[in-house]
Amino acid sequence: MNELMPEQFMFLSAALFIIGMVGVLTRRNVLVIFMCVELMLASVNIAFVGFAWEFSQMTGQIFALFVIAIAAAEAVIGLGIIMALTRQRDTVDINEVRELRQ
Amino acid sequence: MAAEVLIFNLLSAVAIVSAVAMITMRNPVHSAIALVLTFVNVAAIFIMLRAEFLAAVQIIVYTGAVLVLILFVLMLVNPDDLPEFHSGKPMQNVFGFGVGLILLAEISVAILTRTVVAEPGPWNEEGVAAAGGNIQVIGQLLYSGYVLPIQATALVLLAATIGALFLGRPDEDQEPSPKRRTVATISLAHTRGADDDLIPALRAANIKREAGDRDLIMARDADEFTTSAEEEEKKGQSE
Amino acid sequence: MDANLLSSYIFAVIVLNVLLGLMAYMTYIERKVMAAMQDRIGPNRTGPVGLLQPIADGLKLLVKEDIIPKHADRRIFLLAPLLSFVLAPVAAAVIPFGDSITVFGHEVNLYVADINVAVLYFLAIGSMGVFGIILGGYASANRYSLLGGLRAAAQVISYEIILGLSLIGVIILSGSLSLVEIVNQQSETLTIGPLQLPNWFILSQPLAFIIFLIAAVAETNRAPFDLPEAETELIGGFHTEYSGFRFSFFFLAEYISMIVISLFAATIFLGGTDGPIQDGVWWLALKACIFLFFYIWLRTTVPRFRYDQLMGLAWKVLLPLVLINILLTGFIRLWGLGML
Amino acid sequence: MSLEITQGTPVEISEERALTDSRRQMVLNMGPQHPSTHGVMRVVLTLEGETIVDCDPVLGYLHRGVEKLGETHRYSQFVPWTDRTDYVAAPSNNLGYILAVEKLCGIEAPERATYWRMIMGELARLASHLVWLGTHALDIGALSMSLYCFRERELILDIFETFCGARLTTNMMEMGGFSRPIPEQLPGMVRDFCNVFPKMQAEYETLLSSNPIWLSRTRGVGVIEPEAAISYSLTGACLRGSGINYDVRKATPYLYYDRMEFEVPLGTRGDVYDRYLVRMEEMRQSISIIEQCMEQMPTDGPLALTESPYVIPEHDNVMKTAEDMQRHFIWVIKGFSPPKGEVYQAIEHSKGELGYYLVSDGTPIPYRVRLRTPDFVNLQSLPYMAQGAALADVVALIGTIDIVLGSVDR
Repeated sequence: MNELMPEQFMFLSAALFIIGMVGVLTRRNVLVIFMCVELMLASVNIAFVGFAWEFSQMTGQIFALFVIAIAAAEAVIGLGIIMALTRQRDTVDINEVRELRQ
Repeated sequence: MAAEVLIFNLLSAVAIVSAVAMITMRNPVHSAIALVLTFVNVAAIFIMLRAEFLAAVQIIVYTGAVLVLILFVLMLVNPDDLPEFHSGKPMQNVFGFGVGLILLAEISVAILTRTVVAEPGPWNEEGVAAAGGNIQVIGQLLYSGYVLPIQATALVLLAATIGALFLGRPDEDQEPSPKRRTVATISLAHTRGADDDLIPALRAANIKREAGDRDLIMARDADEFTTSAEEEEKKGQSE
Repeated sequence: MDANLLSSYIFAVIVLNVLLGLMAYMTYIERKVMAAMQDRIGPNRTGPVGLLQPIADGLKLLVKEDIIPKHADRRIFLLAPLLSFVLAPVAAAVIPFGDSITVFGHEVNLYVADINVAVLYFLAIGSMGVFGIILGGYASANRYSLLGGLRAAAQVISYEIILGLSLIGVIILSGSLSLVEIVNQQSETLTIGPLQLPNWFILSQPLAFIIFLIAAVAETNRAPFDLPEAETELIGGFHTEYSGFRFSFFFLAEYISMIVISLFAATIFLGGTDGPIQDGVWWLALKACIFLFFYIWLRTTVPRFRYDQLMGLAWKVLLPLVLINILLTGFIRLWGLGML
Repeated sequence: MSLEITQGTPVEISEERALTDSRRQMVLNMGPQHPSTHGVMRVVLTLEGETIVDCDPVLGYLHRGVEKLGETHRYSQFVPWTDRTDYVAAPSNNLGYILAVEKLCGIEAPERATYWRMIMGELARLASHLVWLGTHALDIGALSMSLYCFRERELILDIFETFCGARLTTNMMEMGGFSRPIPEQLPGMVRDFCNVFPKMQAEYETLLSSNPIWLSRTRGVGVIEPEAAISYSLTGACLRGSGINYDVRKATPYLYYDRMEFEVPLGTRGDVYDRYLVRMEEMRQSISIIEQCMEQMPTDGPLALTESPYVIPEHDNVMKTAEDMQRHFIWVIKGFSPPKGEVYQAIEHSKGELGYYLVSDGTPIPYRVRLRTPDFVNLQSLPYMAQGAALADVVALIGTIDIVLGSVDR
């Protein structure tokens, strides 16, 4: 293996995405879940940038930029919700928040 | 070049290990640090994939802002019982890992049997260098072909900011802080009393102007300002 | 390994060591300057006019007992000062100390790296540097430290934005994010009527310069923005529980980032190595010294901000100003290019 | 262990309440070893973020039982103890106590001694205000102010040293005047100080009054309404900053303050900045009082009421006349016995009304000594001012009350 293969970044992206997903499914602390979501978004960026590199395109990088911008917006809203949640319920345990489940 | 592959594999390995550490750490602060490590490695991989601008943005936005915010919230929400383990129920864990494995298998198959190949674009290493660099190329493309998306993104960010302001504003039902005790005037148990209402009496006073809008009233005598405004008024009426 | 990379490595080692030495004598100079401003003598016992004081201080810190609080988060407690200390000098890699010189027949560039995202790189390293402070504050298991860490997080996020936006004006004018390119552009001479002015960005971006200066002081947690470590409120804040060489790491990091940000400001706004006679690294040093003096001057003169006032200054005063500056610069640039 | 504080709220309860409170409150123990509590005071703060919800000052870490010591010492032996209450303005403490004892005995010091007492009292006020200004500014973060202020305080301490040999704990005042002659160079030193000091003070004001950060840190912070100031029984600049015209020197003049022309500055808003302005103006008025004293003072005349049985005889005569020697022996060994009765003497100390309450049962040892120290009373207003303030304001509020823990805890 003398050259960087496209499969490598694809596997990295997939692995990070799946780790993030498993984290979302298994953790209960809402902040850790939030971090896992950020990880999943970052893993998608790797795929975008990797494909851009593979095909000498710029579209992938530009989309990754948009993803980062949206992730920042999501972070702001998500943390705002978590703050409001802890203020009202005094918990960061996702299993104790059941308002929307009824 | 073999060195490139080696470095890539090293970075990927660290990124994956720290990502695994993130979801298994008991303490959310430790998880956040593991995530920082992952993101730094991802940024390094971006540089290897000729996306220097994105690497910088990744560090500034993700690690510099988002993770600092997360740490801030982590410390703010519950400083006293922070290192608590919020792990899932056993069923949840098994289910989560199961789904993860299945997805990994699916994606592996998809990657290894991949057939879609796009036409190589103009932006290979030489093309980017000819256009002045990674940032210049991104800038030119972003503000020519993607004007509408970037405006939409700006709107999303604005909406998010307003939303965060709305979410973060203090509770309405929060109990008001204890009201300040205002007590009726009592005598100082000395020969001189004190005013109930100073302001009208001060109009005639000897005023020393201090810096800005502040005044100091210079009292020459202990008997100044010892009658209340009401008494003054009564006195004036009787006269 | 090619010679270019090797010379870069050697130069990086030189820069790092010079920075560390400078930092040690920065504490000495700060104490002497403060003493002069406050009508006292300052350190004068260790060596001639106290010149060995930094060495004595360093030795003292190194041999002191390294105390780790019982309830501290041990791993993070050990990691935090290292993180601060390692990240502080890294940002100096992109600062150009001059044109290339010839050593033993080799062309040696007087910068560690000329990357096309140098300004962003600088900001990125700066935003990472706060992790040491936050984690140190968290890991100490001390409420003063925790408050210090929280203050640091909020302050650095706010002022990072201001710092970044204040540079946008310069970037618009120079059209490059590379510091080498920015310095090259500033070495041109600007002729306005009879005046021969250097094309320094402080002249075309005065507002951005002032805002950058304020944000830089806040970014390095120095007075009057030293809230994370406000010794009269938080008894040292994030480093309350640190002692010995771990404390000295935080201390070193603060001074190194001060020096680095001064060099950066001199490079971006004052033309870097450009000078009226004989361009060279001495001009950069002189300009950086002006900034460092400004830091010390501020520390002796002004009281500390309150937390809410600090935030208010960033978001209500500096942010609108810096946005106006960007708008104006953009218009002027477009007008200059004939696009308006 | 339950520490009772003045309002009867055990400290333990407030900590417990904060821990069980679901609203992310944090209890921060400030002191007794904290750089900004001006000594060994402990403040238990309940915080929500950086906002103070509750504030409990806990006192007594420097309690030495000064009042009780007063009941086991002869009248003249207690003077050094007064030095150690408010140790930054020791001459004022000496003065208040000596005036109380003189009132009990019904004697009055000669004119020249009284003028010198006033000068020393006003110099002590200046020294105390300088320490206050330096530490207050240092708490808020103006690093250099403390050094500048201590530089000028040095001149005052030099005057004290020339006058009585001591700088901090002066033990300066004596019954019935001064038993030793005034040093020759002293009037010159005082005049020099009066010439130099106003220029220095103007310098401080340019450093602080026109500094926007200083203004924003002090304006509107720690407001005490006039009613509250009276009901908390505040005195001194804390009271006058809220606009109440009460100065012991004007209200119940002691010494020759009724002969002096001076004005009492009053604030209009009652915040930290007003108290700062009031104290700065008081310093100017003090200088003017000292100058008037130097002008009015008779150049010659007795310094002590040597004939009175309550006063130590003249040192020169002790070795010459048998009568004085006997008197001296009795005064030193047994002490003097004031008539039965009780007396309260208040003076305008730099921090407010300093009162000494003495009960005599006709023996050489007082039956009861009570100190009404101004900063102890003024400190009550700290929880009132701190509620809803920011954490950083607490140090400014402790500074603005101007406490000395030796005087608070006694």
